[in-house]
Amino acid sequence: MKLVVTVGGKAETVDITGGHGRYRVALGDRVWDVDARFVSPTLCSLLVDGVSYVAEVTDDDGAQIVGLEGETYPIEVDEPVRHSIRTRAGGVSAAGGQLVKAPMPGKISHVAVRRGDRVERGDTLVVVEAMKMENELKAAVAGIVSDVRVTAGQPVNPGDVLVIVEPHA
Amino acid sequence: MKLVVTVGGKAETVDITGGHGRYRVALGDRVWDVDARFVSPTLCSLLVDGVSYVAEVTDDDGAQIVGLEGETYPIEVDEPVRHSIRTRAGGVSAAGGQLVKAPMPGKISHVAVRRGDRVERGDTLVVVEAMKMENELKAAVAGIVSDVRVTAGQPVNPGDVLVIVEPHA
Amino acid sequence: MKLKKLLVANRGEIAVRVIRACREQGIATVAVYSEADRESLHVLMADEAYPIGAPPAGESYLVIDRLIDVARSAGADSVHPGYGFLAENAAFAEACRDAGLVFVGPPPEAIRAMGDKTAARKIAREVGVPIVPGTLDPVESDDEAPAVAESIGYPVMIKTAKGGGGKGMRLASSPAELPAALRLARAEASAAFGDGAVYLERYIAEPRHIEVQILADDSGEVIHLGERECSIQRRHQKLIEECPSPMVDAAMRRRLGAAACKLAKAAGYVNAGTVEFLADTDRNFYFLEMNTRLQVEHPVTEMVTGIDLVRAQLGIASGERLGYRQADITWRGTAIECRINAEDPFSGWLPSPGTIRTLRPASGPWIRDDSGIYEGYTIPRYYDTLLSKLIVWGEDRDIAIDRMARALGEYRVVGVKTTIPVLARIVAHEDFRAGRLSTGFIDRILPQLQSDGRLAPIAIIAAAVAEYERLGRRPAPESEPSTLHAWRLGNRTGWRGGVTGT
Amino acid sequence: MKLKKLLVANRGEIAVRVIRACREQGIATVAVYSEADRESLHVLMADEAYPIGAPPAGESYLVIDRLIDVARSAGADSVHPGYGFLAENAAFAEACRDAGLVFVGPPPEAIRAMGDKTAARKIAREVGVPIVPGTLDPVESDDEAPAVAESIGYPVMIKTAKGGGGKGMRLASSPAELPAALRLARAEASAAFGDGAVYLERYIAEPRHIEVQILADDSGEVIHLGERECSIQRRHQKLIEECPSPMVDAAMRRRLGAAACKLAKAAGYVNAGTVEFLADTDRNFYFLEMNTRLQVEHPVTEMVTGIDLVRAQLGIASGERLGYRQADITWRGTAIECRINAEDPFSGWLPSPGTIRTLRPASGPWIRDDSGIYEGYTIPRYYDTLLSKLIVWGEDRDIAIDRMARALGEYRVVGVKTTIPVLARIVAHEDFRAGRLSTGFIDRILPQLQSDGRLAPIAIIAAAVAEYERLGRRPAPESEPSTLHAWRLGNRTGWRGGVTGT
Repeated sequence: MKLVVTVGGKAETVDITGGHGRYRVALGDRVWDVDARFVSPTLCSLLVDGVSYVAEVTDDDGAQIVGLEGETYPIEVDEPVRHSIRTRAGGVSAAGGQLVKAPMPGKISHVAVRRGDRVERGDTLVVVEAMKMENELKAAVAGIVSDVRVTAGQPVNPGDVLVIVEPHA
Repeated sequence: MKLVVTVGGKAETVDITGGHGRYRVALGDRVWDVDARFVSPTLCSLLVDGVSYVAEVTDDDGAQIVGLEGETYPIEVDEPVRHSIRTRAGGVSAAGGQLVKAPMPGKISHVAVRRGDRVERGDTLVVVEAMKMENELKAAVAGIVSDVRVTAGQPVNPGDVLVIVEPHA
Repeated sequence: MKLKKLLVANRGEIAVRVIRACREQGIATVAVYSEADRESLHVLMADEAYPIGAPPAGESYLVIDRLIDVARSAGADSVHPGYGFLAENAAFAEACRDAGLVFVGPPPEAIRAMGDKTAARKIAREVGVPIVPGTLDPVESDDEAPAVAESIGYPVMIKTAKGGGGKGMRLASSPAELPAALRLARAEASAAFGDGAVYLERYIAEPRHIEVQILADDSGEVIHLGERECSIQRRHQKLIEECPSPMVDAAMRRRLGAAACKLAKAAGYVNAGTVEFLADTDRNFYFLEMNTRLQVEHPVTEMVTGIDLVRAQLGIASGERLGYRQADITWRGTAIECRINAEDPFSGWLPSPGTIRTLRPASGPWIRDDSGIYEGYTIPRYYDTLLSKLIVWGEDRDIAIDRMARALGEYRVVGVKTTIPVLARIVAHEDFRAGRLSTGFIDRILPQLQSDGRLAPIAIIAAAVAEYERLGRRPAPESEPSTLHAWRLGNRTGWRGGVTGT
Repeated sequence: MKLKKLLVANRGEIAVRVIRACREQGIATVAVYSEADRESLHVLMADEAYPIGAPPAGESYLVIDRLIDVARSAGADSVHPGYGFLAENAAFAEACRDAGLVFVGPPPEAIRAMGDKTAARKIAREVGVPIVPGTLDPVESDDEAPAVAESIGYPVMIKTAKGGGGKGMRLASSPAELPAALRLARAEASAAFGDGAVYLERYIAEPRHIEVQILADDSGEVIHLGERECSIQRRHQKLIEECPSPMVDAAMRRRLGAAACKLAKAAGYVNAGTVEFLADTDRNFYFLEMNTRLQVEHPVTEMVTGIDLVRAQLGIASGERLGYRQADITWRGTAIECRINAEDPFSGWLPSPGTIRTLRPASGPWIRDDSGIYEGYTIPRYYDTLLSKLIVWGEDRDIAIDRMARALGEYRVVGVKTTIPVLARIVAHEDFRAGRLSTGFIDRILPQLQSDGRLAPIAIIAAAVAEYERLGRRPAPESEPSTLHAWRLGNRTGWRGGVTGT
């Protein structure tokens, strides 16, 4: 079976065959014989050329998040047809601006900017209180604050858009 | 909801209401308000009148096996209708004789009796090798060996009948 | 008075730590829990557990009356405050005393004398222990702060007068940074300790954080158990602690210990406490503050001295003599503690609440895991990020470091981001090995801690196998599951079974 | 020679123990596994892992040629045998030497001299260490056994000449019991060690099992690390061990240590070894046998002396000097080990293989868990029943006992029956507390260990809630699971979610 793996925006084709714990995996011109077993719902033991790894594998929004020796690899894996549909539909990336989203559930403890403010890269936009810490969310680009969607005291959930910064032209 | 619980052959009716972690449980003339949460597929945290327990709950052939502070309680729980059908159908208990079954997977390492042998209570009938130990299975009753179904070297699975002993009349 | 039943006025790993110590001494334990903590480990482990209110600490763990009520109605004779929450709140200690409950900690007078950092600095000056230049009183209003800061000299540290643990500490490098730093410090201090009072202190660049554990009984006997070094910090939150400090020799240990005991005696201190110092490279040290409670990092002292500090606390609180004299205290080997927090060190250390999907703590020789979580547990968003303290002991510091590296490699937490990867890299760093520690260590090495992507091919293989099995083995829906146990369902629908071929 | 890559010729917890020690010293590890062990913990934890054959040990872990082949092809420079399997097989040590591999253990000559129990008894007699009366040679045929037994006097012990760990040991109380005891002993000895040779020894009633840990380097330096008491046994399988022994004082420790070192020197012993003695209540002791390998119960010595025995083994094997003299060895506190076996103590101690559905090991202060299992692991039926060794340390023996009681209460293994409940009752027994130990302890107290059914109402409540939720919340089958992760499935179908109301 051919699968398209996308790592860091770069797509490659993997050819995988086998089953019941034994697989042959081809990637580019390299081929591995792999003995792979899920020893828990999220832990995969791999023996690759005799070397033993235990990967942490979870899925997040369709992508496989693989943790290995303290590093995290987000990997999208698609059947070739589906990959081509998904990529032709175009990505969802915002065009240039910064959508400042709540990274975790919490409460807005301070809003440092107003709509129309000019900000420099690194300026604090919003402070979110979560797990007893004040977390400052900062501007990733210099620009103009085009929207402020929260007020102090308001609870927020992960992914909520708090502030939008449009870059200088 | 009424449920019939059977512990050690004795059936009692439990009346249970509530949900979402909070229950009222009546057994005989006693009533408990219980806060119960499964904190893993097999571990149930119970707060009963403020006292905290963590019960190990697994099911085995329809019965709930409950482990609490090192003790094991096999408990059959039925809806009343089902309980009455099941018990009217009659139990499966053997009538007096001893079916000597393999208690775990292993290999017969020695058969100590032949069909027709007279045995006393405590006599070794069969030795099963498992997990590097020789496990002697003994007669629970005095009687006559009416059947020997295995030979030395034969692998066995849990529940396989190895020997049958008929008690003296 | 022999304690019989103790209420633990805390949650998380420290509540578990106290429950374990009580169980080992036959003292029954009463846990309290907010609505967010019904399934927390301390509730599962205690003998009894009672609800005390809504998730925010201000509506549960900080409500003194409710805690006293629960203690009374459950028939407790004593209260252990843990650390944080009400641990350094003199009013709570007083309320316990008034209710006839033994408070496992210092008397309210000593909490007031030493727990208030500005008052403690005055005592230190009186008994001749050196202090860092700064204000001896809280800064009342933000208006007077600039002048005070100017007189101390920038950079200045803003510190909460109450509490500890780095909460409410902020650095201002220039007058421009002062207002924001004051505001954040006050906000954190209010949220964490119910008191927004702060004071200013001169900032000492790249100092080392050395603290001394003391024990005092109510006969006036005071001993010290040596120092801990806690220089590996981020934003004044300790991340790695060790005992002994690689910079402290026997002579400096004696000087530190004597200073700590002198302060404790001056304050009429009883029970376990910690005297914090900043040290410079010439082995000068300056009194910073006293923590009038058990510290998060107390285990490293325990592993090296062999003394169970919570057991000692309980003994002292029940009126026993210490049972150790200074000469009885010996130090064997080195212990290191790493704090495993639910934070993402590669995304600005943001908190990472969520559900622990898989948990495989490190174990084996000389590994101690003081944890407050379990597999399947959902970390509430209301409390601090500490999940577990991983402590190792080794015959010497090199062995302890090697063991910590091994243990961090074993420790698996799936479902939330943790500090484990960055801890592993700190421990592997040559400056850590060489004992070149300072409170600026993490900021200095953080740029070197980025990913090298070395195992990307293996990660791709793992992801491909997972997806291949998912696609190839998508099961027909079962008409009716005969059991609802997740484990069984999982097994039957083929994921593990399929892959393992069983 | 600094070791760089080591093959672990074992499985289970001891393979994991060796892998951990190697990792802490930067030695790469090579695991081997039978077809039944692909998912065993040692395979997951090693740097490399290679298959060596079918599940029965005789077709995998005992096949010397195959182990040597794997070591060579993986580029290993050394082999650690663990305990059991080939650990006391001189031919294996020799094969390693011939293949240019460092064998982490004694030289084959010492294994032959001391590993053969009858030869060892001869050496003991020569150097003046007292021995238990019995045969000095294996009993060749069952025909001569009755006469030999008669001359020693009943009851007699039948013991395997090779191996140890209680395998192949049987007691015959009378001539009538002798044939069956011989047959079972020979069968177990053949299966476990590939050699059915046995010898006879007088049975000492209610003796205490005391053993001494020694370390010897190849310069001829031999030291002892004190004793362990292993009197809590069942069928000659140790179940609980401790260090120090409650019956041994400093004078007896010196006598025991001197006897052990004398024997080791006489045998030209190098590396870690254990000299076993039987002791009577008058503190007389008799040499029993020497185990020429690491013992299962080595951790209790480690916790009390602070010395890492596997690290010491690796150092000695690489040609280093010991680095300790006898005067450097000190003993601090007490350590106790409990063996958690997959056996059902309430059903004749039958083995209980199966899948670990939930695993929550004890943890926290001074708890050490040397485990070979994990949640989700299926215990194969081919190997021994040891799942994990739970070790605690305490400032004194009472504290250690209290701590062990606490730890056993925390330890949860769901899915297989274990020895935990019976261990908990032994530790709580007044005779154990008082140090009134003997090898007959378990048989004596077993009748008292039955269930009291005290918590039956709580168990009924738990069962009723489980069934109520199952009936009330039977889910409509999902048309298509969007993920196969068991945990997620479980969560979504409502069992946990339903009960917890989230």
